[in-house]
Amino acid sequence: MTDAELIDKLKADLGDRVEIANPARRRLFLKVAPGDLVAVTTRLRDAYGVVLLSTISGVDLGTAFEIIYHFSTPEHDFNLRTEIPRDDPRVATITTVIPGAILYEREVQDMFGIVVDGIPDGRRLLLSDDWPEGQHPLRKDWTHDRPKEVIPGGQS
Amino acid sequence: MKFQIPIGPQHPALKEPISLRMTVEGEVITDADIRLGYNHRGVEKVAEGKNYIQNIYLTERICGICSHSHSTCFVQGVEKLMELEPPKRGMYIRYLVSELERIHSHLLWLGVAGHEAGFDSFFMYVWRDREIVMDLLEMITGNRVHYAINTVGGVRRDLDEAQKAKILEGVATLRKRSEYYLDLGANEPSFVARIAGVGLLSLEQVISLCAVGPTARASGWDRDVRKEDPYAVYDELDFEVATADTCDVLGRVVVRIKEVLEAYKMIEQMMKNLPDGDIACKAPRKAKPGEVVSRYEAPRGENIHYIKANGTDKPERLKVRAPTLGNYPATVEMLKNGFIADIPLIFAAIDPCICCAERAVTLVSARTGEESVVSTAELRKLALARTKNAPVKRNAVWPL
Amino acid sequence: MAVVRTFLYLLVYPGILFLFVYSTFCEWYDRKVYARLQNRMGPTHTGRFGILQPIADFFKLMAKEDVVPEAADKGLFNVLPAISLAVVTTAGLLLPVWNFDLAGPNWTSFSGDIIVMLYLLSLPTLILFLAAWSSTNLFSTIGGARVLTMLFGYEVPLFLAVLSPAILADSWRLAEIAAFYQAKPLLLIVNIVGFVVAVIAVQAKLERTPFDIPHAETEIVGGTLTEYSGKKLALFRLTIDIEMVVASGLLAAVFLGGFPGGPFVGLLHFIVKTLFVIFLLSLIRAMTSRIRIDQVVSFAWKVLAPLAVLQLLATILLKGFLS
Amino acid sequence: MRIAAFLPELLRHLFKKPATIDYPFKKIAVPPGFRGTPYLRPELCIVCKACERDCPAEAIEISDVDPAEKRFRMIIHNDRCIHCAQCVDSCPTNPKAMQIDNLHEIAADDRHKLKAEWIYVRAVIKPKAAAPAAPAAPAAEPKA
Repeated sequence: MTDAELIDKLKADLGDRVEIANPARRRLFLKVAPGDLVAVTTRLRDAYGVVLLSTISGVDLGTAFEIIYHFSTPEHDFNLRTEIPRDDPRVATITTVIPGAILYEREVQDMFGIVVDGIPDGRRLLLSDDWPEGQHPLRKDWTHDRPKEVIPGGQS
Repeated sequence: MKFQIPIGPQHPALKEPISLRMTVEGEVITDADIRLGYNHRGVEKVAEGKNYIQNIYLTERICGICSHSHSTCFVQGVEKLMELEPPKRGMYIRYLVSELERIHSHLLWLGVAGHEAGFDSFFMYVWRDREIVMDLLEMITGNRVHYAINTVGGVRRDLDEAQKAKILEGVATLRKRSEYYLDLGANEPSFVARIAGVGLLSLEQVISLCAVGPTARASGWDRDVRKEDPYAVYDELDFEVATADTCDVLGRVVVRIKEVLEAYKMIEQMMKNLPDGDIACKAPRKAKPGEVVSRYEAPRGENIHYIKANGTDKPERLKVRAPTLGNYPATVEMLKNGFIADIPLIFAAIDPCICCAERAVTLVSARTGEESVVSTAELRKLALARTKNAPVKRNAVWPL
Repeated sequence: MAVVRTFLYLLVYPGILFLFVYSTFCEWYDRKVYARLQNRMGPTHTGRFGILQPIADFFKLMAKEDVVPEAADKGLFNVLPAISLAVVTTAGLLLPVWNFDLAGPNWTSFSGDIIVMLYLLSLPTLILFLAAWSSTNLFSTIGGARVLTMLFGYEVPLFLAVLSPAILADSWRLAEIAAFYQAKPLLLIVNIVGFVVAVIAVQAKLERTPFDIPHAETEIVGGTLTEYSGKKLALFRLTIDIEMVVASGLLAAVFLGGFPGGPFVGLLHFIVKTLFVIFLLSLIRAMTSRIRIDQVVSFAWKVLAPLAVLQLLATILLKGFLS
Repeated sequence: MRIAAFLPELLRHLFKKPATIDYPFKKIAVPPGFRGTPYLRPELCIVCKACERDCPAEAIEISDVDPAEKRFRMIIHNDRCIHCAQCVDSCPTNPKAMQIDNLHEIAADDRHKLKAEWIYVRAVIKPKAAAPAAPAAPAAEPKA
């Protein structure tokens, strides 16, 4: 199936729930509303054989968080994108559809402070135990100043 | 008797820190849990503050074993963002290093698997022969671990005829040795007894838990990015995806050795068809706004880098997924109902690269940045004080 | 005078000093052979060809800090290394190298010393278990459980294999068994199956690959000896070295025709034959990978024990045929 | 499965030369082109700071000493250096002012001892006709 055929098929199937972009060969970027995420993922899995989730990327856009689910099939790469508001970052879990998503969802929780509703195991994944609450390193407003190197003896 | 045993964060079977908490009854594991986070360096955050040239070397340091895989994955993406068309000779050299790295990584893993099974002679012999490919890489790139041969738009070093001859000679020796190890690994009774039927992972589990790389291929899941999404030179090469259907550690050994044999084939083809011409094209410092998903088949499975550019010379966002992270959920399943004795083998069978999987979180702050020398006596005092303040916790629970 | 002689006997030759020097030499030899089989160099620096390396290791460990865990049973924990060393050294005294006088049985060579020897060689295993259990570490506990499980596997085949030559020789005294086979060397060939079984069982007794399960470092860290450090660890390591010498001496006495020729030629025989047995042990160590505990037990009972019984049967039949 | 499948290989190597070497006493040579420690040829440096900008480890530091005399100081923090040789690639002069040698045994007991420092006067770019061999300015000796 070529990219154009697949896009037509997806458009006919999912209607205006998705916006589809195709910036490069094999690469499909699908944009869905947060509410449709689980439904679209289920549909993609059942009808298009999209089962391999590579990772979940979060991007801090300033006013909103963008979450991208990178799937791949042997013919195409599906990148399912959704945007959630920054002041109430909540998204539904897709572990009910793809059980292997659990670690990536935990990572997104840690890094961006996004709350994943219904996650079966919501413990911290990467941040240490004594990491303060409410600090999420990959948000753009989180910065870290490296302390200046001090050489014993005074010279630099 | 039911108790929990901690494997890690520091344990002789683990070369890097990770914590596996096993609930065991006698010698049988009933439950397993994995905890990450001991090895965070904040690569993703740091990448946002560095320019594309610097990021090549940064991504290279995500992993020590498959260093070339991450930098290639990143450079591939950046070249697409900058709309560059790197010269063919450069591409051949870049993916030649890729395949050599795959050989080195798989041989390393094979030795480690032997060591985890207590088969130290096997380990020594495999690692001795791995020196050949390490020396080749050192000769081509100028270093043994971090090759630093990638640059945006091509590679940094060229090959000459003498080097080509040496590569072919080394590959011929290695092929003979690999065939011997394949034969030995499948025939030495005590080794086979340890790896056959251990760490079972069915195809359904592979699919639902999104396992990748040789772990998945040993269960008959024949997906390989080089085949399904042939980047750069792979559509010009003739190779096969190695799979096995035994679903156990033995299958993973066989898959890896077969992949190494395929890599020899590819290297010979690349050496034969190496085109003439430039090795790199000139690259701009800035990339236009846009985004790209770059995939690469690393020795351990699929690497995926998502790069978002914002028009400056620094990326807006770099997301890195190393294959090991994708294999952790599968590992937990594999460990269940195994023996304690199988833990290192099962865990090693995914070829874990822990620092790869944990690249991305916090900057470890060196508190004050000042260095001081503490005498042993003082250190001892501190340690004693620490012990007094935190008395021995019996039946302490894992703080989670 | 007798008192001085006894003291010399206990402390210098063949007591603790000789056993110390010879067992460290054997460790060096084992390490060197193992390394050369793996195409490595092995120890090279301490002394000529690194021959003093095990001694250097011993003294280094003696100088290290000795940590006793808070939760351990301190009395047991502290005293066990010394007991195990004493036990194996006592076993060493019973070897028929220094008691070759057939006519005069004395306190180191008596009828039934082979049984005492086997018993003394079983003790370190039990001591290792106790040491593991008294240190209360999780890994030690698992290691201790494995030590005992393995003991049930290899002990019976070892006993059967070692005792069948004794049955053929019609004696329970090591010196007499050795003398019997020196007189009829051809009969040694009959015991070849027993020898193979005994070498494998000794390998298991010494906890060397493929039977290094109780201290499999990649699985349970240090296993039985996880909590031991400093002097106590040094003593345990020395124990294992001496046990290796004594066990290979026992095999040499029973299966390889003993040590004929008086004090000096006999000693030469002892050295050559023990080194041969140790070479076989190193070879097995280099050749195999560690197997699982369930595999050890099933291997011991399904392969070793039937072979040992077969050996016993053959011996008894041969004995009836000869007499 | 064969019993003792590994035995012939092991015995074959028993009396062979070991594959390892006696490292601190015997050494093997590194191949040509090995990336070791970077160093500066101060007589060629035009202080364009390309190396400082591109260094991924921020191991190169160039600062003014005396702006009037065009005197600069460069520190290479070898404790931070990751030996990628990007500074050599970035250096625009011909011949390159940044160079890399093949020293790799540079361990020290204190990381501050690894810093190399040069104080020098900026070189003037000569017209192409002039031979590059002639040093452009009197160079200071490396102090490190």
